[in-house]
Amino acid sequence: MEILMIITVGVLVTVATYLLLSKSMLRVIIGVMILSHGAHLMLLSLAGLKEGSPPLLGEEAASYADPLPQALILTAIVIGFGITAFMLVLAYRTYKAHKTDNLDELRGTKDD
Amino acid sequence: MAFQILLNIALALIWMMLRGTYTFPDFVVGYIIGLLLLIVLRRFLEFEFYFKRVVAMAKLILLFLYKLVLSNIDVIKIVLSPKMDIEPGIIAVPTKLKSDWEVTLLANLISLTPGTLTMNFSEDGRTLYIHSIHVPDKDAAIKEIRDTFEKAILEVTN
Amino acid sequence: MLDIVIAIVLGLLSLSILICTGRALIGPTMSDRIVALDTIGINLIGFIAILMIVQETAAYSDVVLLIAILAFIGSVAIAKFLEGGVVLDRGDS
Amino acid sequence: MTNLVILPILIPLLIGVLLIFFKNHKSIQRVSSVLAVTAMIIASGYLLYIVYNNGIQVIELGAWPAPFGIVLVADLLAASLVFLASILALVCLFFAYQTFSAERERNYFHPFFLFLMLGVNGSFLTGDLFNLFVFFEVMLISSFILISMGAKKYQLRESFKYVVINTVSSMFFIIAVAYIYGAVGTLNMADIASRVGELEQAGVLTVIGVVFLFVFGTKSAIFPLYYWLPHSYFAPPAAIAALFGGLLTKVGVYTLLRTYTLMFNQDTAIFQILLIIGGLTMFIGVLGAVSQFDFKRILAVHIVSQVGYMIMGIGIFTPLAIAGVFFFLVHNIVVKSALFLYAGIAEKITGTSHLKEMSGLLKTHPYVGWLFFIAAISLAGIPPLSGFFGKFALIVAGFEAGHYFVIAVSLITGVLTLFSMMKIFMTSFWGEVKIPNPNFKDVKVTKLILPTLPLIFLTIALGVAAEPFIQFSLLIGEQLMNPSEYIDSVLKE
Amino acid sequence: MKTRPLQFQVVTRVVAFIILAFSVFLFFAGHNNPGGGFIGGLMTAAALVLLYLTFDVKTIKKVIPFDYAKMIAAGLTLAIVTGMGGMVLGQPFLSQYDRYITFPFFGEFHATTALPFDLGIYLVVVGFTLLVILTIAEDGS
Amino acid sequence: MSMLHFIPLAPFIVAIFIPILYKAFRHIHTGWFVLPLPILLFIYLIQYLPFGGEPLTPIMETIAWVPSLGINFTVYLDGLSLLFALLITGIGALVVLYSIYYIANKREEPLNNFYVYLLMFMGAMLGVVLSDNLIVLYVFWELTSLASALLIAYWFHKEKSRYGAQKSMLITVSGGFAMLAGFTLLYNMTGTFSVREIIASVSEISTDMLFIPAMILILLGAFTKSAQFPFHIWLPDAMEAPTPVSAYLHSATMVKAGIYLVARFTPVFGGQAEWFWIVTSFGLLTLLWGSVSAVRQKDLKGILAFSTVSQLGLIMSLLGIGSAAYQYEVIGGESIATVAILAAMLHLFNHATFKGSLFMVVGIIDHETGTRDIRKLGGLMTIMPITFTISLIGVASMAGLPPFNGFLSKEMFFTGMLSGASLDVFNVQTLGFIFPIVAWVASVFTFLYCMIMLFKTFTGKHQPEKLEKEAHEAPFGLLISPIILASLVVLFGLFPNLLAYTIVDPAMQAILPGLLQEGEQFYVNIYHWHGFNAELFMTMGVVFFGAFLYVNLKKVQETAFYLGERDPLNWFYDNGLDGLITGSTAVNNVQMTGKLRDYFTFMFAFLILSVGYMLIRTGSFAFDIQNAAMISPYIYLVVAAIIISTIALPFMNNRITAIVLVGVVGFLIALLFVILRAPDLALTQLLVETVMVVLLLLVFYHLPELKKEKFTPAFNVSNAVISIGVGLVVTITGLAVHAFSNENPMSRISDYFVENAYALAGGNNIVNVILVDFRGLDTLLEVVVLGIVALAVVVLIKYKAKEGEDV
Amino acid sequence: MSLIEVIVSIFLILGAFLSVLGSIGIIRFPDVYGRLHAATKSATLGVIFVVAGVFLYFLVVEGIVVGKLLLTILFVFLTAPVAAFMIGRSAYNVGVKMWDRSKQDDLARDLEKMNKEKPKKSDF
Ligand code: NA
Ligand code: NA
Repeated sequence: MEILMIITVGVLVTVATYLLLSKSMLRVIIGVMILSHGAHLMLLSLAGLKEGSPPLLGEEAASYADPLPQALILTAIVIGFGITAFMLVLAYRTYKAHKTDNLDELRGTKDD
Repeated sequence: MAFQILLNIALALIWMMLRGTYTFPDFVVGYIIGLLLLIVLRRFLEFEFYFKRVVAMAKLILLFLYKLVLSNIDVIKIVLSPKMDIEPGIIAVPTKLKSDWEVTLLANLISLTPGTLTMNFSEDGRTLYIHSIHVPDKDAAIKEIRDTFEKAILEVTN
Repeated sequence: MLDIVIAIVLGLLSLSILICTGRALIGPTMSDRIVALDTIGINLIGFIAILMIVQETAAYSDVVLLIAILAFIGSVAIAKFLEGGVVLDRGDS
Repeated sequence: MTNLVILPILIPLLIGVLLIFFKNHKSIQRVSSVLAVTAMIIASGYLLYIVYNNGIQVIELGAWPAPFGIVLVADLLAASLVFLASILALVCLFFAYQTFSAERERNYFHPFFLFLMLGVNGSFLTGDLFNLFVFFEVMLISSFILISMGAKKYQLRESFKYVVINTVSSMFFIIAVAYIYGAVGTLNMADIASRVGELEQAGVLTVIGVVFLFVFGTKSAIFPLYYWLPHSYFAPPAAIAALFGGLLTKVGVYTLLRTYTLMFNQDTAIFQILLIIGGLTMFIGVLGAVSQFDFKRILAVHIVSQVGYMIMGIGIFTPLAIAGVFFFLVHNIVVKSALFLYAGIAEKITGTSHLKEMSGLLKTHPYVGWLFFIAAISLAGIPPLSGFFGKFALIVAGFEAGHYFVIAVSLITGVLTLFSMMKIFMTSFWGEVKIPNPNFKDVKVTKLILPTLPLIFLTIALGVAAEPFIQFSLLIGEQLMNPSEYIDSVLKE
Repeated sequence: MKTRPLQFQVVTRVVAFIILAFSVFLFFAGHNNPGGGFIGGLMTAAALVLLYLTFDVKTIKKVIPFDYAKMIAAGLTLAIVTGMGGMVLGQPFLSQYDRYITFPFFGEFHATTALPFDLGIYLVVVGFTLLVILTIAEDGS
Repeated sequence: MSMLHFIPLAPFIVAIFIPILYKAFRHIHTGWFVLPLPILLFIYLIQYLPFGGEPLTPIMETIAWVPSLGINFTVYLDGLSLLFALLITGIGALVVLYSIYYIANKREEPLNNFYVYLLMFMGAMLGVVLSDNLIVLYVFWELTSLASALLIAYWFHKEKSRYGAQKSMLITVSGGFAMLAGFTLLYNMTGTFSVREIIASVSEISTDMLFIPAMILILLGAFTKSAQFPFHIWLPDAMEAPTPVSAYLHSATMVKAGIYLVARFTPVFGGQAEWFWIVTSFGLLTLLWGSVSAVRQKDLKGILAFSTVSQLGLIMSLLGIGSAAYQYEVIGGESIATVAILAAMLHLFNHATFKGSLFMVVGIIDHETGTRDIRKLGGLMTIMPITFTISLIGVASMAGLPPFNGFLSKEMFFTGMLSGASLDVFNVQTLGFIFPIVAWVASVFTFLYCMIMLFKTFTGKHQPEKLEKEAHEAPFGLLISPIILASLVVLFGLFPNLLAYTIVDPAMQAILPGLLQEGEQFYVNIYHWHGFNAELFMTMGVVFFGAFLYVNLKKVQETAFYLGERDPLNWFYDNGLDGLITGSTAVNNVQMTGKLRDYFTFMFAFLILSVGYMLIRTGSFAFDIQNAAMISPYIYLVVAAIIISTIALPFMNNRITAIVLVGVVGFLIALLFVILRAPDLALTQLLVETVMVVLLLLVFYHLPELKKEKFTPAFNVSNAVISIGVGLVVTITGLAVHAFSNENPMSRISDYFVENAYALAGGNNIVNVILVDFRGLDTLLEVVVLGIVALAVVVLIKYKAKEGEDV
Repeated sequence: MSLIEVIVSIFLILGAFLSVLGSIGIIRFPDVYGRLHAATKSATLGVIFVVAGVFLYFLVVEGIVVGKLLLTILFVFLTAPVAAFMIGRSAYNVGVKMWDRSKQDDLARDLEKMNKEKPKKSDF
C-alpha cells in the first residue's frame, strides 16, 4: 500500500513539476496545488498505512491509523489553501496590470 | 409564523439526526440552535404556511414515487435502446400555483419524474419552461403536468 | 456474501465514475462537463457510504453529507460562472 | 518566567491582531507597533541574558512534554538572533514612519509587519521541525504581502515569481518532513538529533539532509536557488527592503546552521556540497552585483553573495567556522539593512535608484554619503569594521581545515564586492552634482538618517570592539558543534 | 424577457439552513468526532457562499452585516487570549483546562478551553473565506 | 596603552576634531590645526634614535584587541619601523605645511575632508610600520589604501580622479586580501600573528608545503602597494590627487609600505631561493619599466610617477639581493650581500627627500602656471629662480650626480648589483650577470628623464600664451617645505655618515636579525670616492649615454614603444574591468532571465543532481514490499482515476476544464483520505477544494483562455526530463525511507497521542486533540496565516500606490 | 446470510445499477439536456438507494441510527433537481444547441417576443 501511494506521489510530483515549467500563470498555480497534494500524500504514506480504525477513540478499535501526520496534513492543507488563495489574487492583479498571463512576457525589461 | 415554528422543529430534528442521539436535551439544543439561525436569517422568511393539508401531502408523495419509478423505467428504456428514437423540446407550462414555494415544489417534482426537466422560469415565476425528452404532442404534455402534480399540490396548499 | 456484493457495487460505482470522467473529458460543451462532474459527486456519495460498511465505521457519514452539499454548491457555482462569469452578483448595478 | 521564551512571538502576534481593529487609527497603530517592538527587544534581550547566564531555555507549549508537544528552545544562537531581529525591526519601523504614505499604513501595514516579526522570531526559536514550517509560512505570507502591497506593475510581476518559488519550496519542506518522520518517527529537532545519532551514518538520512538543503537553500537564496530574490527585493520600499535584505535570507541560513549542526552532522559529504555551493553562491552572486547599475538591485543581488560566505562557513564546519558564520550573519544583518536604508534615502532625495541618473550626492548630502561609505566598506570586509572579522574568522577556519580553493574564491569575491560597492559610491556620491528631483532640497534628510545610526554604530562597534562579540561567537560555535547540550536541555535527559 | 432562477432561490433558503446546522454540528463534534473549528468554519462559509451565489451580494450584506476583517481579528484574539489563560497561573502558553460541568436538565457538559480556542479558529475561517471571496467579487471587471 | 600605541592612534583622534574645527574657524586654514601633530610625533620619535652609538634596542608594547583570534595591538619599534615612522611624520609635517599654501582656504574646498583623509592616512601608515601583529598591520594597511583612494578622489567631480581612485583601491586592496591570506597561512603554520614569534619559528615552518604559497601571497600585497611591475599601473593615475598628496603618499611613504613589508619579512623568507629571485627580478623589471616609461610622459607628475615606480623597483631589487645575506657568514658586520640592504635603506631615505622636493616643485609649477605639460612649459628658470634651484638639486640627486645624496645611493646600488651578480648561491651564476646590466640601462633612462624634466621646464622658450596664468615665483610659504627637503638632499649628500649609525644601521639590524654577534653592528661607511672602480665607470657611462639619448630625444620618442600615450599595461586593467562587467552581465543574463520557467529549471536540476548524487553515493536505493498493507482492488481504481486525471491536466486547453479537473483531483484525493482512514482530512480537503474552485472561477473569469504551449522540441524534452527527474528523485527517496523505516523501526511519538488524547486532553478525535491541544501553536499560526491572507487579498485588490510614493 | 444482508444487498445493487445506467445515459444522450435527464433521475435515485442501504445496514447490524445518511437523502432530493435546473438554464443561456432532432422551443419563442415588445434601454 505504501509503495503504491509513494508511486502515486511520484506521478503527482512529476505532473506538478511539468506544470510549474509552463508559461501560463494558471498552469503554474495548478502545479502548486498538485504538488501540495503530492506532499500531503507522502506524509501520510511514510507515516505507515497500517490497517486500523480512523483515529477516533470512540471507535474502540485495536489499532488506529497514525493521527499525527493527519494533523500535520490538516495544518498544511489550511496553509496551502491560504497561500494558494493569495497566489490566485496575485495572479489576477498581475494579469490586470500587465494584460497577460504569459510568464514569458512577464520577464521584465532592463529599465524598470 | 406557524411555518417558522415548524421549520424550527424541523431544524431541531435535523440536529438530532446529525448528532445521532435522539434525546430531549438534544432536541432542545437543536431547537435553540435553530432559533438562533432563524433570528440571523429571519429576513428570508417572508412566506406563510398552511399545516392542514397533510393528507394531501401524503397523496402527493405517493404520486411522486409512482412517477419516479415510471420515469426511471422510461429513461432506462431510452438509454438502452439501440436507436435514440426521441424528439426532445422545450415547452412553456403556465401554472396556477401562487407562491414561489409551490412553484418550486412543482418544478422539483417535474425534474425528478419522467422525461421532463424544469429549465427556466418567466420573470413572474408563473410560467415554467420544461425540457421534455420526448414531445410528440405538446399540449398533451402540458395537460399531463396540470392534471397530476399541479393538481396534487393545489390540494395540499389550498 | 455481503463482501462480494460490496465489491461488485464498488466496482459498478467505479465504472460509473469512470464513464462520467469520460464525459467530463470529452465535453464537448462546458455544460456537459458540469453534468458529468455533478454525477461524479453523486456517485461519490454512494461510494463513500459503502466504505463505511467496509471499514466498519460511521465516521464517514459526515463526509457523505458533506459531499452532497459540496457537489451541489460546486455545480451551481460553475453553472453560474458559465452564464456570465459573474459567480456573485454585486446587486448594485 | 516560564513563558519568557514565547514573548518574542506572542507580543507581535497579539498586538498585530489587535491592530486589525484599529485599521484607520494611524497614531494608535504607530504607537502600538513601536511599543510592541520595544517590548520584543526588552523580552528578547532579557532572554539572551538569561540564556547566557543559565544556559538553554526551553518552553513546552501547553505543558506537553517534549518530544510530544511543541517546544520553543532559546539557545545562544536563537536568542541573540531574535534580539537582533527585534532591534532591526525597530530601526525599520522608524524609517518607515519617515517614508510611508498614510495610505499604506492604513492598509494593515502594521499587522503585516508584526506578523512578519512573529514568523521570523518563531523560526529562530522553535524546536520542532513542522512548527518551523508553520512559522516559515507565517513569515512568508507576511513577506508576500509586504513585498507586493502597492500593486505597482513591477511589484506584481516579481512578487508572483517570488511567491511561487517560495511556495514550491515550502511544499518540498513538507515532503522533507515526511521523509524525516518516516525515517525516525518524530518531529522534535532534538529528538530527531538523538535518534539520528543512534542510527549512525544511515545513508538515507544524508539524502534527507540534502532535500532539506533544497528547502532551506531556497529560503536562504543559495545558488542555484536564489532566483526569486534579486528582482523581488527591488520591489518594496526601503524600510521593507532593509528588513527583508537584512533578515529574511538569514532565517534560511539560520535553519541550515541549525539543521546541519544539530541533525545532519554525521556525513561529511553534505559539507563538501555546502562548500561547493558556498563558493558558487558567493561568486555568482557578486557577479550579479558587478553587472548591475541600480542602487537597490546591486544590494539585492549582493545578498546572495554574502549568503555564500555563510554557507561556506557551515561547510567548513569547525567551531571557529561556525563562530565566523554567526559573526558574519550578525554583521550582514546590520550592514545590509543599513545599505538598503541608504538606498532608500538616495531614492527619496533623487527620485531614482539608477546609479547613472544621479551623482554628486556626497557634495549635497555629505552625511548620507559617509554613512553609506562606512556601511559599504564594512560590507566589503575592510577593517576594522564588522565585515572584516566575520570574513577573517572564516578564512582562518578555512585554511585550518585545508579548504584553500574556496577561501581563494571568497577573497576574489571580496574584491568584486569592493568593486560593486565602489561603483555605487563612485557614480552616485562622487561626481558632479546631478539630481533628477528638482525639489531635492526639501527632503528632510536628518530624520531619515537618524534611524540608521544604530546600525552604523553597530558595524563600527562590532569591529573596533570585536573581542566580546568574537568571544560570544566562539561560544556559539562551541554550543552548536556540541549539540548534546541542546538535546539534553530539550529532552531533559 | 428576463428569466428568473426561482427554483434555485427557493430551495437555497431551505438548504442553507441545513448546511448551517450541519456546520454548527461539525464545530461542536470536533473534539470527539470528525470536525472542529476549521471544518465547521468552512462549512459555515460554504453555506454563506451559497447564499451569495443565490442572491446578490448587496442583499446578503443587508441580511448578514458582518465586518469579516473584524471577525478574523476577533477570532484570532479569542484563540490567543484562550492560550494566554494559563500564563496567568504560571503555566506555559496554550496550556489547556477542562472540567466536566453538570447543568441542570442538559446533563453533563465537558467544558474545555479547547472550545473557545476552536471557536476562534471557526471565526477566522469564516471571516477568511468570505472576506476573500467577497473582495474579489466586488472588484469585478 | 603606552605612548607608542598613541602614535598611530593620535592622528585618528585629531581627525575626529577636524570637521568641528573646520566649521568653527572657517577663516583659519584647517591645515594649521593639523600641523603640530606630525611635528610633535617627529620630535618624539627622534629621541629613539641611537645618537650615542649605542645600538637601538627594540621596544615592544602590547594591548589585547581581539585576543580570541590572536589579534593583539602590539607596537614594535626597531630600526626599520623607526626609519619609516620618522619619514612618515617628518615628510608629513612638511607636506601639511606645504598644503596649507597649496590648497587655498576657499568656500568650495572641503578642507575638512582633505585633512581627515590625510590624518587617517598618517595614522594608518604609522600603524603599518609599528605593528608587530600581522592582522593589526593588515588593518592599517587597508586603511592606507582607503585613505589613498579618498585623497586621489579629493576633487571627485573630475572623472579622472574617480578613475584613479578606483584603480588604486582595487589593485592595492586586492593585494591586501592576498596578503591577508598569506598572513593567515603563516598563522596556520605557526599559530601566531606576531612577526617576532614567526621569525622565531622560521626553521620549523620553512619546509611546510604552505610556506612558499604564503610567501607569494604576501609578496602580492607588497608588490601591489609598492607599485611593482605589472601592478604599478595605478600609481600614474593616482597623480590626480592634489600634489601634496602625491608627494606624501605616492612617493615618500605609502608606496614604500610594500618595501617595508619585504624588509620586514626578509628574516622569515630571506633564506629562500624563491624569495631571492622573485623580489630581485620583479624589482629590476619594475626599475627598468618605470625608467623607460617615464620618458613617454608629457606631464611632469607623470614623469615623477614613473620615476617613483622605477625607484621603488630599485629598492625592491636591492632587498631581493640582500636577502641572500642569510646564506653567508657576516664578518665584521659586512658580507657580500649586506651592502645591498645598506643601499636599499639609504636610497629609501634619499628618495624620500629628493622625490618629495620634486613633487612639491611640480606642484608649485602647476600652481603658478596652471599646467604641468612639458610641451607648454619652458624658460621658467629666470621667472622662478628659487623653484629652479630646488629642482636642480632634486633632479641632480635623482639622476645620481654628485655631490647629492642620490649619487651615494646610486653608487651603492651599482655595488649591490655587481656583488649580487657574483653570488654563488641560488644558481645566481646562471642569470646573475643581467642584474648590473639592467641596473645600468635603467640608470641611463633615469638620467634621460631627469634631463627632460629639468630642461623642458626651465630652459628653452617661455610660451606665456600656452599657460593659464602669468607665471611668477611662488609665495614663500609654498617654498619652505621643498627648500627644507632640498637642503636635506645637499646635507646628506655632503655628510652621509650622519645617517650611518643613527638610521641605516638600526634598520639593517632589523632586517637582518640574528646575523650579528651580541653587541656587533653592521659596517656602514658611506663615502663619495671609491676609486676608479666599476661603479664609477658605470656612472660615467650613464651620463654619457643619457646625454646622447637626450640629444636624440625625437628619434627615441618615435620608437614603437613610445607611440601610445598610456602605459600598454593599462590595456589589461581597462579591458579587464570591461570584460568583468560584460562577463558578469553574460553570466547574469544566462540565469536571471526573468522567466520563472528557467528559474525552476535551474532549481530542479539542482534538486535532481544533488539528491540523485547523494542517493547513489550512499547507496540508499531500497524497495521493501514485505510490510506493505494489503491492497483492495477498488483502491487501484481510485489511484488510477487520480493518476489519469492528473496526467490529463497539462493537456487541458480550456481554463474551466482545467479548474474543474483540479477539483476532480482534489475530490479524488479526499476519497483516498477516506480510504486511508483520515476522515478529518477528507472533510477538510473537500471543503477546501470546493472553496478553491469557487475562488479559481472568480479569479479566472478575468484571465484569458489557456493556450496550447508551444515550446521548441528541445524545451519539451528538457521539461519532460526535469519533471520525470524530480518525480523519480522524490519517489526513490520516499521508497528508500519506507524501506529504511521497516528495517529500523523506531517508536513514533504519535503513540503518546493515542494513549493520552482522552486521558489527558479529554477528546476522542485524536487528530482534533492534536490540533487544538498537543500542537495548538501550529493551529493558532495556521489561522494566523489565513488571517494574513484575507487582509492581504483586501490590500492587494484595493490599495494601489501612486508612482513615486513610498520610497 | 441474514435477511437484512439480503435486503441491504438488494438496495445496494439496485442503486449501483441505476447509477451505472445514469452514467450510460450521460454518455449516450445526444445533447446536454438529455444527459441532464439521465443524471437527475437515475443517478440520483441510484445513490439514494445505496445510501438507504447503508443506513439500513448500520441501523440493523450495528444498531446505530446514522441520521446524517437520512439527511443526505433528503438533501439530494432537494438539490439534485435544482442543480439540474441551474445547469440546464445556464447551458441554454450560454447558447448550448439542442439536438438537431428537437422539435419545440417555447423558451426561444417567448424570449424573442418579449425582446420585440420591449426595446433595449440602450436604444433610447
Ligand atoms: Na551616477
Ligand atoms: Na617644455
